[in-house]
Amino acid sequence: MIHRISGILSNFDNLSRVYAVLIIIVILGGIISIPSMEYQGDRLYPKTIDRDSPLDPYDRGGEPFERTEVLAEYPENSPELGFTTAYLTPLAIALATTTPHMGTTIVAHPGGIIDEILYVTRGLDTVVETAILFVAFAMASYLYRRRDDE
Amino acid sequence: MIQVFDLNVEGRELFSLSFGDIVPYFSVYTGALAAFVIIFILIAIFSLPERQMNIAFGGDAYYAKEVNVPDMRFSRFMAIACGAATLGAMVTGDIFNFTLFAVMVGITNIGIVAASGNKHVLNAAFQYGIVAMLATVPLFGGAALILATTGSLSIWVLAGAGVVPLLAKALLVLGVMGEGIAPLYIGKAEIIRAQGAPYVLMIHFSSLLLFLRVIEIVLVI
Amino acid sequence: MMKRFSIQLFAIISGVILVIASAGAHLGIIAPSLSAVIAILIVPVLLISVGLLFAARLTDGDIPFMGY
Amino acid sequence: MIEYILAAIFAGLLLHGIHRKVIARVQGRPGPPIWQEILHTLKFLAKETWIPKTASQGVYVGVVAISIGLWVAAFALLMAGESLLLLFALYVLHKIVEHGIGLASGSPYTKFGAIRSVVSAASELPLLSSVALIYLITGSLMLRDIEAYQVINGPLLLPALPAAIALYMVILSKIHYGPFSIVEAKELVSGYWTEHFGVWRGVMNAAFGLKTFVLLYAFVMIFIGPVGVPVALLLVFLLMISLSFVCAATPMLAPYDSVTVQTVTTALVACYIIYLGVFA
Repeated sequence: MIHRISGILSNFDNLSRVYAVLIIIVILGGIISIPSMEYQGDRLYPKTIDRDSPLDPYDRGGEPFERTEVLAEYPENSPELGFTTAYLTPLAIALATTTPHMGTTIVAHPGGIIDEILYVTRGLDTVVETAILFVAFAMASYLYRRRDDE
Repeated sequence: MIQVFDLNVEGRELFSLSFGDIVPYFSVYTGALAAFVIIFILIAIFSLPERQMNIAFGGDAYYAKEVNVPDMRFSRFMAIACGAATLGAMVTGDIFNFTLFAVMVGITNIGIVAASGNKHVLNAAFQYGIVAMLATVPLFGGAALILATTGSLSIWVLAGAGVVPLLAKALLVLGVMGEGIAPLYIGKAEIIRAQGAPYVLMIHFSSLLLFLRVIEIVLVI
Repeated sequence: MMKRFSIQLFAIISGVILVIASAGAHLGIIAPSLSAVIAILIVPVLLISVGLLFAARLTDGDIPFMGY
Repeated sequence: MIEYILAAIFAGLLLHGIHRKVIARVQGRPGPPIWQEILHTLKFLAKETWIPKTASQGVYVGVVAISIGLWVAAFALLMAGESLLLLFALYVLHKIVEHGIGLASGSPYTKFGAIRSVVSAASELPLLSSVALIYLITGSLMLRDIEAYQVINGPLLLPALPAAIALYMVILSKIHYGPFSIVEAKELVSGYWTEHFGVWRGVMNAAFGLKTFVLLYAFVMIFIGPVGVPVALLLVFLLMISLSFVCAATPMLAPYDSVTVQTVTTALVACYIIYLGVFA
């Protein structure tokens, strides 16, 4: 019995599988406990979510800008300049008008949610995030250049 | 309101630095850990890597592998970055900041072994990289849950209040396990066959320290 | 290379510091925590240099490198 | 301070000697004299000392210094009654020492010892669960508070029995010749410290003697309470003999099996903690 378990654990090809099973167990246990949690939104941006909007989870509500001070090179290309949705690509606009369940994915990751909410007061976080990107970039460029050498 | 240092978990407060919403602090516990990190960063900076002994197949001969200098420089850079990230994770007083540093440790760990040419090592590093990416979900998810249920991410505010749900704590621990100790080290052991003692040592070192810090956080909040 | 003299110096200085630190802690001149920190930092120096001193008559204090 | 440290090192080395003697007697051999390990250490200190040419010099020497510094720190912590969590941290950092010693020299034997030490990092986990359980029961992790609690409520040994078992497993996995000591199995010559000789070996012997003493003394301190130094030393001695009996009667497990056994122990204690936390 012990031997069989250790046989599975010793193969690192199973690594991601073992880890995924652990996460699934915790999350299944966690889903049961969700009703006991309370939402405390004091420090988050106030927002009223309009469930009918095509941009549902990303439509932050609030006063929309009517006019911005930003000068655009080609104003005709960005008719919604100043809105949070100013930069939707044609594909994103098409998605947004057809279904309320798809949109940009910036907040699809839990980290993205915190970022979006808390950037104002948390300078160190932005520094660390940039550092992570920098490290990733350094690794990528190193690997790429090494391939060139060989 | 209960303070962090009234909790009898980690000893007296030595020093704290207010830095916007993020207040890093040293207690006896985190101070000792931070001192160790600094010692290991110094070792990584000043120590040259070892030369592994290899046995020539089919005979009694053995030879020492040579150290490839550009690869060594890259590993050293990554090891120092890893040490810096670990130091940040040790002293920070904020949960989201801690998770960010943990992610940085995870990515630099892969960077350290990226210089290795050994196929098995790179294979294991690939598997480990997948787990490290997976692990960001529970890690940030735990932080997001804490923010949503308590309205705060600061360890100072959360200390002793007992309002953080068990799920968030479990997710945090699981996330650090993924970033640092890939479950039971099955991937780690292979990764660590790579050459370069002070740098490879840093992989192990950073994940153990992350684990120690997350235990302190989970006990305090 | 470390010569015998400098090893002796290290051993004596670290030993004296350690004795002073513990005596000071006993007499109440030095804070116990400070004495503990000094002990943690200096004890490795003391033990290694005393050991090298024992071994010094074999190599005249040098730490040569063993070649493979 | 220094006088206590030296005394503790000698006590720890004496315990190692007793350990070897008891194992030998259980297995029907005469065994070495009990002061053998002290002689060993002194002998190593007087031997010719080198640094191997292939080694990473900084790590090779630095890690030896760190190992002795680490356990002096742990000993100081016990004397000051500081945080149990910090003792746990130092214990975990000892893993780095094993690993660093193994990696530093470039020899394949020590490398394998180091890799096994990484694999068996699960041996730290039982200590974590026992720390958590003690925190749940006493509400404090300061050793002095734990002692004060035991003065009022009696020894923790019975209420925290799973924690005691977990800590016992932890000590067992660090002791020489035990069922879990895969890092220094004989197929790896001496495991991770094969390539450290002379003064380095002597200092490491001293550090490991101190480690054994600190771990056993911490066990007595945490689970029996303040009983005075002579009784505590007697209890440490009895504990060591019980450990020796276990070591003498069990074979060494295969590396991954040893990890699995330790993980399962942790999981069981964790289940008990969750049970306590939720229902009690």
